[in-house]
This record gives sequence, structure tokens and C-alpha cells, in this order.
Amino acid sequence: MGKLTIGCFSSLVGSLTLDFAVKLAEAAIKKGHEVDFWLSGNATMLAKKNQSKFRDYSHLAETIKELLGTGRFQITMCEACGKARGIQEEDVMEGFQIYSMDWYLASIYNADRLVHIGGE
Amino acid sequence: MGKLTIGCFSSLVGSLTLDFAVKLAEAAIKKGHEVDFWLSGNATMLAKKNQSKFRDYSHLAETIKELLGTGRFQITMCEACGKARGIQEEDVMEGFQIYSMDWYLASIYNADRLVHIGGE
Amino acid sequence: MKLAVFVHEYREPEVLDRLKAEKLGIILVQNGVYHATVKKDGQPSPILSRNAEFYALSEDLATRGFSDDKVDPKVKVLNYDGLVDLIFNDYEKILWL
Amino acid sequence: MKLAVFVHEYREPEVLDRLKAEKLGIILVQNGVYHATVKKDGQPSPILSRNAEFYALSEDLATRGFSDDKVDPKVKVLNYDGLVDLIFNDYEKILWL
Amino acid sequence: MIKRYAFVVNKLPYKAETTRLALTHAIASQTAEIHLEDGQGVEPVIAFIGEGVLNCLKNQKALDIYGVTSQEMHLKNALLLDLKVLVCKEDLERFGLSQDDIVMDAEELGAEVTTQVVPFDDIMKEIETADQVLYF
Amino acid sequence: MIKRYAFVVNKLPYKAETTRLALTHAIASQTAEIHLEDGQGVEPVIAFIGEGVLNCLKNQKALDIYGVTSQEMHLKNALLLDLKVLVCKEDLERFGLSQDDIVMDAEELGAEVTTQVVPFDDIMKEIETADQVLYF
Repeated sequence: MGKLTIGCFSSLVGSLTLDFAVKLAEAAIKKGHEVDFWLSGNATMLAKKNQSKFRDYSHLAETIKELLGTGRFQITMCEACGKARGIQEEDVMEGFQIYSMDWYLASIYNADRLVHIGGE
Repeated sequence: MGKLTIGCFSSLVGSLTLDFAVKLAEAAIKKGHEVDFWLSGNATMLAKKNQSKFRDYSHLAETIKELLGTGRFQITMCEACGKARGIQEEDVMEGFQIYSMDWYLASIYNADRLVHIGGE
Repeated sequence: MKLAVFVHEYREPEVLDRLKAEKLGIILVQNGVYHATVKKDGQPSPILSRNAEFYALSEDLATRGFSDDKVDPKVKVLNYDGLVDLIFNDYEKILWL
Repeated sequence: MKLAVFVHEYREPEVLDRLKAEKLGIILVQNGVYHATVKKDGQPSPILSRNAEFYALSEDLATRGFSDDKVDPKVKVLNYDGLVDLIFNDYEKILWL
Repeated sequence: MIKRYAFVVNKLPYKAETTRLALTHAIASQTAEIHLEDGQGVEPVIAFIGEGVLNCLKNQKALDIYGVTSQEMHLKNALLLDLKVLVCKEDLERFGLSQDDIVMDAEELGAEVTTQVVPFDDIMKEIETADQVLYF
Repeated sequence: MIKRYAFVVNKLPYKAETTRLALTHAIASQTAEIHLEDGQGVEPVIAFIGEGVLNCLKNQKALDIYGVTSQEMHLKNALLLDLKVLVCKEDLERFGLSQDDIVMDAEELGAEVTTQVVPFDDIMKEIETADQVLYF
């Protein structure tokens, strides 16, 4: 089993890019891999708590919760990217970590595979 | 003097599209026009309160506040688009209105000009 | 119809081939300003050979490192202030392509 | 180098002309799946004439209304599960273009 | 007075939500009156052009897979509400598609109007004559 | 062990913030050690290719106009921190640009390294030999 790091950058919530990244993480976790997930740019919106579930918008909070429950999944929001968007510590969903960009670089260090989604 | 309605859809915060739309509004207000501003999709992020001001990220909260002070500027967040992103009523900056999509269509009704930024 | 279109990308929107207007204005903003300033393989952007009025936003030129003298002579440079007047006085409908 | 690239748009990334790899995989996801399914002016997408292995994500095909039998025979259809195996077993480096 | 708005959809679906918002906003015209004065109203026309015609394909499984309403469902909803839906004939042909491939009606929901496949010139006329144009 | 990461920038600046994040993340490699074990470290190389070379132009006024740090400033910062910065020669030429047009040094800040204009093949080699590639 390996370690996959996924970085999602400047992704649109509302596009299906975050959905893609979360589904990829889910599939990897189910196969027994370990996944680190980095949120930068607009992808930090995924960390915002109290997202309402509507059928016209994608909703990933529950899947993330399940993934966190496996103990093989870490998800971290870029601190500055979040704060610039008003996503302060108290706005963040339970289980999300908040770090500077260096966390991502360190996560990559021993990742077997990296899927870096650097923009669209 | 006329009325300009600006709709910003699925715009990236972090792109300069919201900045463009706000600067256009500012210039129109300075010339004595009236401006209605509609936030849909990811542009609803502009409504989030407590956005930290960093030089690496654009910061529009103060300009919006000034524009609201003129009395000739209205800004409205799409309710569903906001809530889906976790931007609930208590998360919204002072002075922003929250309505359904029909507000935008009604604003356009008597707008002299419409700048509709329907995505990028 | 007096139609103004915003071009915000350094790529030509296909729909430009089909839009019909009595007067057509092409307003280059954001990464659209590269059409006005950069030659690719020695050639100016094909968009400039269209039958239209061209404008470029000075703030977006300066942001990207271009002074006004780098702008193709076909293109009128205006600022946000001028853009508001253009929208209200010279065109009726505006599309963000 | 065994290199896999994600193509997520219905437009061919220019950089594909220049990337060199001992083994190149092109994974069509999101709006990239139109390359595998839609003919424009009767022609299949030029991307399919490249010297590469092609894959398309079945979930993104189905989302857009395409059943697997609409997919060009050059393209192998896989799901998220298969994608994870592909990434871990068949390629070393992965770029999202 | 009823004003006519043209919602022109030129972008592909799903990558971003912009084409979805086009449809939900067009549908919201049904309730715009609550913000307007007596006798005022809004009548939308939705037109798909360019790659945008690919929003109209049948059998979209977005809800099953990603949990979001498909463009197909939004389109059927629009027809159910008697909205005028146009699809560019030349662009359909360009992609090798026929009326069999796209959502032409929502009979199963009881809709009475159908999608109209029309030449681009007709859509251009809508753009010219509409009171407002919203381009997605 | 020091691992080498290639940050490859292919996109235009400002429209989205992705190319800005490329530079800020590359610069963050300086502090990655706090999350790593003794003896482990990260060495970035930044390469601009395609339209991405337009990130390197001089005289960007983003801070004056939009209140955001320009790519020029980030680039100078990277040079100040001794990061390796490569710009594709063929792509510069394609856009009719020379070394005079782009940020080649940050002498005024006391930087000792300079930007290197190199053939694409050299950048391809960096991509091949890097431990990880981050493509923006």
C-alpha cells in the first residue's frame, strides 16, 4: 500500500474538480492506501463548515467525514488562502488541519504518488 | 445618470474578475450612476465576513463598504449559492443583501446597462 | 444593435465569427490585453484583423507590465473611468465572452 | 520516465507537443472526455492521433450522457477504482495539464 | 410590460457550474415578479450555441454519480415551465448530433412545449431583439 | 536527503491566482523542514514555459492597481532566496521577448543568483529528474 498526496489549487467549488479529487481520494482509501489532501486557493472553500446540502450544488462534507474516520486520511487547508477568504479557524469543519504551504511540500516528500491539480 | 447592473457568476475569488467587477462599480458610482451588484456561484465568497487583508490576495471588503456608504450601491448574494458554500446569514458581511436568483432578474428589468460576467 | 464584447482571455472566442452587429466593440481586459501587446511568432493577434473597434483597459495592461506605448495602434487604451462612459454612451448591449 | 497526464478540457494542451516520455498516458477526465466521444466536423479529436495510451473516466462519461460504447476504440474506459491502480502501478509521474 | 431576456449558453457543462446557473436563473424568471411592479414581468428564452449544445445530451447521470442535478433535468424543468428553449442547428450538426441525441421534450413530466432546433440566425435575432442578454 | 521539486508554470498570471501560488509554494520550500525529519529537505526549481513566460515581464503594477503582490515581486523574492529560476528560451523568442524584458535579477535586494534562460530540453530534463513535479 502506498501514499497518495493530492493537492487541489485554485479549484472551483461548483466545478467538479474538487469532487474529482475527493472521489479519487475515496477510491484510494478503499484500496488501503493512505491519502494526504491539500487545499489551496479557492479549494479552501471545502473547509468551510455548515455547507447546506442542495441537489443543485455538490456536497462533499459527508464523504470527507467518512474518510477522516478511516484514520488514513489527512486534509489540510492553506492558512493564508483560507483567511484571505474569511475562513478563519472558527469557520473550519472539524477534522481539517490548518497549516502553511510548507505542509504540502513536506507531505509530498515521502508520497509515492502526487496528483497536483494546479489550476484549471 | 443611469443604472448599471453587474452580475458576477462563478467567478474566482483569487482571480481578478471580482476585482474587475468591483472597480467597474466604483468608477460608475463616482460618475454618479447607480449600481446593483449580484453575486452568484463562487462570487458569493465576496460576501463572507472577516476576510483577512494580505498583500498576496486581493481584498475588496473596504471598497465595498465605501460603495455601500454612497447609498447608490446595492450588493446581493444568491442565497442558495452562498448556503451551499457554508455562507449562512451569520457569515455575511454587513450591508449585503441575501435573495433568490429572481432578485437579479428584477434588477436587470430597469437597468440601463448590464454587465453580466457569466463565467470564465 | 451596438454591441460591445469583453475578451478576457488570450485566446480568441470562436463566437466572434458569428456575432452580427451594426457596431461591434471588442474590449480587451484581463488576459485579453495580450492580444493588444504581444506578437506570437512575429504576428499580431488575429483578433486585431476583425472589423471592430478595439479598446484595452490600461489598468490591466499596467498590471501585466505593459506601458501604453506597447499597445497596437488599432487599440484605444482606456481606464475604468473611460470604460464606464463607453458602456453607457457608445454601446447598448454588452457580452462577457 | 513513465508519465501520465490528465486532460480535463475539450481543448488540446499545447504542451503535449513537447513532453517527452518513455511511456506517455493521456487520461481524459471532466470535459476531456469529449475528446473520446465527440467528432467535430466529422473528425475525431486530433489528440487521439498522438503516440500515447489513452484512458477515459467512466464516471465523467456517464455524467455527460455518454455510454461506454460511444467511446473511441483507442481509449480504455476506467473508473475511479481503476484510476487509482493506474496511477500507482503504471505511471511514475502525473501532471494535471 | 413583459421584458424578454436571452440566456445564451456557449460553455460546456459540469466543469464549472456556470451553465447550470444559466438554467436556474432562467427558471427563476417565473418569480421575478415579486420584486417588480404590477404589470411588469420577465420572459426568458434559452439558447444553446457552440460547445454549449453538449449541455442538451440525453442520459446524463450527474445525480447518480456526483449527487448534483444534471443539465438534462434542469432542461426538462425549463420545458415543463413553458420556457422557450432553442438549440443551434449548425452546431448540433457540427458535433454529429441529431434531435435523437438531445432532450427535445419532457412529456413524462407533462410538459407541453418542446426544444426547438433552429439556425444560428434565429438565435442572433433573439440576441438582437431581447431586452437583456445574459451570456454564459 | 534533499529532494528536488520542479514547479513548472505554464499559465498566464493574474486571471487566476494559480501562478502566484506556484511561486509562494516554491518559496515555502525554505521552511518545509519543520515538518520533516533531520537531514530531510526540499530544493525547488521553478521553470516558466509556454504562455507562462509572460509571468516574468518587468514593470508589473499589480500592487499599485489591484493591491496584490505582482509576479515580478514574487520572482525577485525567489531569486533573493537563491531559488533556481528557469525561463524557456524558445517560448521567450516565440513571444518576441528578450532578457531585457524579463526579471533577470534582484540585485537591488541583494540577490546573488539570476534567472536562467534555457532551451526547453533543459526544462524537460528537470521534469524527468525531479523527485516531484508540480505543474501550474
